[in-house]
Amino acid sequence: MADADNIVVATAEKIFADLADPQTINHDNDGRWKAPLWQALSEAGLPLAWVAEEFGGAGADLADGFAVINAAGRFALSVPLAETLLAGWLLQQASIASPEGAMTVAPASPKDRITLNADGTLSGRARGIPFAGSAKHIAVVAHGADSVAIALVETARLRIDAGLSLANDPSDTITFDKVAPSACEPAPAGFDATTSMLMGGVVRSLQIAGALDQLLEISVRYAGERVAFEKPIGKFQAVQHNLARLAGESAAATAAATSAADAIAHADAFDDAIFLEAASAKIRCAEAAEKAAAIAHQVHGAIGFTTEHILHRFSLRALAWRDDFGSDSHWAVALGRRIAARGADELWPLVASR
Amino acid sequence: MADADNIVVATAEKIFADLADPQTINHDNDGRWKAPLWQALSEAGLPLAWVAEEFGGAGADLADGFAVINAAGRFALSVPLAETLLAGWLLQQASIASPEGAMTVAPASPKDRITLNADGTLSGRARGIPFAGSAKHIAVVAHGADSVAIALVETARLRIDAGLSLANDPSDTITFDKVAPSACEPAPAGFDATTSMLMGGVVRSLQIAGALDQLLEISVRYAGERVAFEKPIGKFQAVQHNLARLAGESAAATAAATSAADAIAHADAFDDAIFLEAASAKIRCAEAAEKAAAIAHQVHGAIGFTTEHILHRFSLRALAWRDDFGSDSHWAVALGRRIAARGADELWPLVASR
Amino acid sequence: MTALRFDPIRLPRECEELRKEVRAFLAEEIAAGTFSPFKPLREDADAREFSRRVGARGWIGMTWPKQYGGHERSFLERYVVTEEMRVANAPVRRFFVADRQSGPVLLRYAPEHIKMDILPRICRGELCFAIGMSEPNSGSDLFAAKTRATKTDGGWLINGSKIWTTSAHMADYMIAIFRTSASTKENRRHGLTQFLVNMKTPGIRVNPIGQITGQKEFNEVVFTDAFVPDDHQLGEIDGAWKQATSELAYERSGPERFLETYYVLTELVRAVGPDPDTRSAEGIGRLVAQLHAMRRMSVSVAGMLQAGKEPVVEASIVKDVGTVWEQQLPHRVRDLAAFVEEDAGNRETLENQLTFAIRTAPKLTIQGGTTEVLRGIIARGLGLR
Amino acid sequence: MTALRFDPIRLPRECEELRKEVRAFLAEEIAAGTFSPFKPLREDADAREFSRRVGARGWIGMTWPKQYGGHERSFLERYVVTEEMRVANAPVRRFFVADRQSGPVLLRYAPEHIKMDILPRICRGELCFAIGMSEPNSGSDLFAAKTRATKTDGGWLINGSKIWTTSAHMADYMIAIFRTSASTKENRRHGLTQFLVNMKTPGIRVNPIGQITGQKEFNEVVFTDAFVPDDHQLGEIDGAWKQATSELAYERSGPERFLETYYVLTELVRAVGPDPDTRSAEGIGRLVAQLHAMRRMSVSVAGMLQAGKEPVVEASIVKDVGTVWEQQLPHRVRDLAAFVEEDAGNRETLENQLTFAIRTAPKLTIQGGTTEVLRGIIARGLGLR
Repeated sequence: MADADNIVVATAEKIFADLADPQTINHDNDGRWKAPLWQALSEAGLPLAWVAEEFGGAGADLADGFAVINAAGRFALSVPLAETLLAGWLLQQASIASPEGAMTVAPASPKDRITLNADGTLSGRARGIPFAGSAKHIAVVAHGADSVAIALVETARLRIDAGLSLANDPSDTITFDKVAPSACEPAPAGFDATTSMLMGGVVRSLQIAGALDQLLEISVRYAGERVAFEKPIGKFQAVQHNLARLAGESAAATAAATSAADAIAHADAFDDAIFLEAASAKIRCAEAAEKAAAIAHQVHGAIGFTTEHILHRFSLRALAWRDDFGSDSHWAVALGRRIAARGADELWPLVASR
Repeated sequence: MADADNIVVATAEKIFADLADPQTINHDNDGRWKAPLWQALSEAGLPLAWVAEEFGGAGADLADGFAVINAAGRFALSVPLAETLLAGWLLQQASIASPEGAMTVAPASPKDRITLNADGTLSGRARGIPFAGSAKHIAVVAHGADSVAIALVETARLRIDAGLSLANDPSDTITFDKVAPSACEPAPAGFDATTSMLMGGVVRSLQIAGALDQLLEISVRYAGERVAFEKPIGKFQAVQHNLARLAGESAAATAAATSAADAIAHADAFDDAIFLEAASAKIRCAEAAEKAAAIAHQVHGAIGFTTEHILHRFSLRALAWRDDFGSDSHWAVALGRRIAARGADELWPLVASR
Repeated sequence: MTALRFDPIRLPRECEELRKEVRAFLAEEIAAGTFSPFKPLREDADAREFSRRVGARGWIGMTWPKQYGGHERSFLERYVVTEEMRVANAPVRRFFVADRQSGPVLLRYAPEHIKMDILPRICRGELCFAIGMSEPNSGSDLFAAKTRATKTDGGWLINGSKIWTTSAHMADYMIAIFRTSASTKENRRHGLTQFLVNMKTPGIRVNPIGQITGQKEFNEVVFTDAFVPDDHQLGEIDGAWKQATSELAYERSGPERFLETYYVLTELVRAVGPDPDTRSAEGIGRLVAQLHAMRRMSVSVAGMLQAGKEPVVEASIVKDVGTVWEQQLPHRVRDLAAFVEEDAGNRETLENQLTFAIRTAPKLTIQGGTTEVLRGIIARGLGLR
Repeated sequence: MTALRFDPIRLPRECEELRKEVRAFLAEEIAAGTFSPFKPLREDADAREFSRRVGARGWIGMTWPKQYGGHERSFLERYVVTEEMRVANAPVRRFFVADRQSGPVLLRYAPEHIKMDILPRICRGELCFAIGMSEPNSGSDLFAAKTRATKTDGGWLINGSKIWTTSAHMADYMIAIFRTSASTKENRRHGLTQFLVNMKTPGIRVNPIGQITGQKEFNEVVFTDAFVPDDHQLGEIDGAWKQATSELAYERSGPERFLETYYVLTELVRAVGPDPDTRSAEGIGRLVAQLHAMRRMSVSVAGMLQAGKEPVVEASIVKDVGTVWEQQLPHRVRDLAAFVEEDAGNRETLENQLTFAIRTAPKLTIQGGTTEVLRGIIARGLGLR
């Protein structure tokens, strides 16, 4: 998906390369790199790329935003860029203007549900919210008695119990105790928590695919440099075949994630075909993450297990991202039920619909 | 389990080597090898090894019979030796004398149930009965209103719909339509259809383990002989590692199957520890069969896919035997339920009970 | 290392129109009894006539120039036809090899008068081709081939044998490599030449080889002074090695490389019914997601072919991932089918399909480039070799 | 090819008595707060005292001669102690290396006065050992080690560094291989000698290496003219290669080689409750069957050790199968835990354990002999190398 001709993506990649180099970040224990990076991203209009200009954003195509997210995965970026993009998109659905600064979204798990009370306040708890503690605002999908709303909430109004993901990124539990949102509008027809979850799943899939792309590149490079038994380990057939398998997993993740992104970018609605694309992307990317991370670590040996090496930035994030916006098991069950309900003879037509 | 010091096993192996050589059998399309083989086995007292002398058998130890069955697996034997041993054991449980000639058992699937009617006749259907068409008698576990019985039935009294297993061995559907058994006695206390299924599962596990042992040996030999890219393929690291994995699967199958056999041979009752042993054997051997067969075929290339080569005798039987007396999925669910019912803190004590 | 590319391809509208036509055609053929989508162990009876009807529709040689009977349509259109045929379990074996491999070789290397003679007949579905690569002592290692082509007056005399040649027993022609010189120290791949062989040539004997599936698609082909005329030489003398690699690319990423056991998945979905338990739902969901991802990779490769690229590594990856998947699929479906109700309407169909698919599975990672060879190609593409 | 043997072993009655004692001891320790079976990320606070109490029970050096403080008990008894400690998540790290690897090496190669000095202290749980094998530029390839031991008056001067040395930061001694000569053309493994090193020796610096689990078990150990006396040489000069292989066998098949992530399985069973759905039941059933089969293989190897055999290939197989299994276990448990009820009492425990286990997983097939090295050993045992 690395499209050198695309100015938005090229801008993002330049910023990542300049200000979010994994090697540099890995040795910066104080997080001093975060502020300048975020500032550069903001100045380039990237966090709100998916927000229309009249609502405070850059009005970029969905495709461009997806490509930026994929690139962010290739840098194992650990600032809430993807989350802010997603929040902006969500607010845009209900024509709510996006504020400045970092945002995140809730819920981030299909198990959680935020309730829109009759008095306009929000109640409920959501676990595993990425970067809640460092975001100023949160975009919320809330369910009323028989309506769905999208709301903008200041995180200062929430109770936030800090947590960490597998990759040590913020993954917080947030509690809404009759919280008054800054804005709250009905979601468009057909939009519900699943829509938001599918979109979030595709975002995470693109990040995983990007991380896997790098796992492959880092591992191939290391195999060419590291000598054991008097030759580069990449000359051993067993290592070659493992790296070929890693390439297969990376390729499958990229194909699944970019296909889903492309499908959403060109779709009119979140229909069964989009459900297949988005659910498959999350399932396949999660499966690929497990296999790819295992191979990349195996190739690296003990060095890859150290905090000093950058490998873990990619491997652990790829694994951690599996859990957000519905795990692979969640989507597999949901997809399997949908396939079964459609019936055997409708399976192939659905698969072959694009 | 090949115990050269054991006279029973040594006798069996000699007979197999003389009269059931896989290479010879593979070119005998008429099955002319079967009669002399069966005669030699009968003369050695092997089919009824598990039947006490006063009931017409050889009165061998359970351990000896299990070792013979494992050896039969190493020859991919396709006569009902294991089935006759099992039938004899079953009849022995109810002190029913075993007749001469080949026998088999029913049911061979936990899904099937044979009913003992109030008038002493049997009703019901059982699928996948190995060698029903070529056996003279069948040992049956039948369920009355609230009792379990073991019966001896002439196969001539049954309806037999011939079928073939994955390995093209007879796997028939038999129907009992108010059939009068030749003998019928109450099963001992605690004995039910599951007991018989566990015993059958261990028998099949031993056969699978034997077949996998041979898959390994045949594949290692072939890899040492077959030249490609100017050296024996066994010199390629990728092939070596595949064969190492095959060795691991073969080893796991052997360990699981022989452990279960040993446990049964020394047990007083079919308790939870035996259930763990027997179910695990069937599950692990089935999983090993899939992986081992795939590797053995991969190493052999196209030649292993031909009817002329003996590989399929072992690979397809190992795969086919997975299905008899409860599939791996069946036993996994049953074992998982039992583990869950006992509770988390009772898991390790059970695993470590021998 | 070169980055792998799998750009998302949206099939153009004409593909969807075409897909409808193909489905309608296949539905008619099924209704007429030509074949059954549920019976993999189908005999060859009606395949010959089916082949001609497919040709009449313009679905063989779809991407070839019109002057040779082709239709100058896109790789993506061809892709759609191929996948619909495969999923329906249509009897494509009489024309598929010619369409996928032999035709493109002839287009590139055959003299004009041979192209004018043979290609239109392939497009009409009249000719069945076989490929003569492997020999009894050379499997994955094509360049160890020993079957000789000795120069004689006006042509070559062939002696030796080929093995594992699918469809040789019914083929009209074979495209094969024969040894015309010894290999050299510098280049062990030197010395093989590609030829077109008319299977009716005296001196050719075809011996079928029984397969563990019960089928007899494989053959040994024995050549005893079989004469091949000069103009049947394809490409450079002693230089087949330059041609073989790119030609094998055609074999590597089509939908046929992951759909060979697909039928068991359809029947599993049917057997579990509309309201599966969590176990069945998850199993089906994962398998469908894997299938979908592979198909999207494969479509992407077709898109690259259409764009004139040579995605050798990407195509090898699709085949590696795809064949391993289709090999395991029957076993995973077997697991999931363990608790299918006894009274499921298609239980017997599913069981028979599983038996056949499990017997078929071993060959899937061997035929047309083994897993080992493919991973070697990928490793080379990654810069490791 | 030599047939693989995995004879079924029945643990003798004394093992079961012992097992009860160990369980009672561990229950007391847990009750006293020494450690928690549920918290893998346990700090080292009480490990030192725990070590002495285990020693006092006679559970360190169990198989060693009594004259050196050992207990002359069987390998099977030792097996039982090891597995109970491991399953309870007991803090064995201070004595386990000495018990498993270093003690046996000293028994075999150390001079009598050293044995009399050190072995009893190991048995009392007073000494912690580290192993100095890997170096920054030699990982799996031990024989590429470059750290030099240069002969000096009355001993050797060590210069260079070792890496990935578990527990070096708290170890009293290290057993390490150092280069005493260059390797030869005929034997690239020649030239390394094994030494016992007192970690209090001046000239030794230990630098902890952060791990992705958050722990710091690994260290780099830098030697600068560190003096090792002559009587600390273990075995033949330049001949460590003859010793290293058999010693590594101790590392290869104990219960620690498949139980490292076991704790997630217990908690999964707890989380799903007494009446799981088909999916959870099957998942648990398969994992337990795999665990059981591995344990029976592993017990079988212990039985062979007890019988005085050297089951190198069998032990390597157990470790290969075992470490791959324990590496995948957390991921399989994660799958199965996906639908655990929000209100399951141990949900948080399970989630924390999964996080830790998934972070731990990568090292399991690397430490103490990688999968690649193990498969090479197995292939050699099969006669392929």
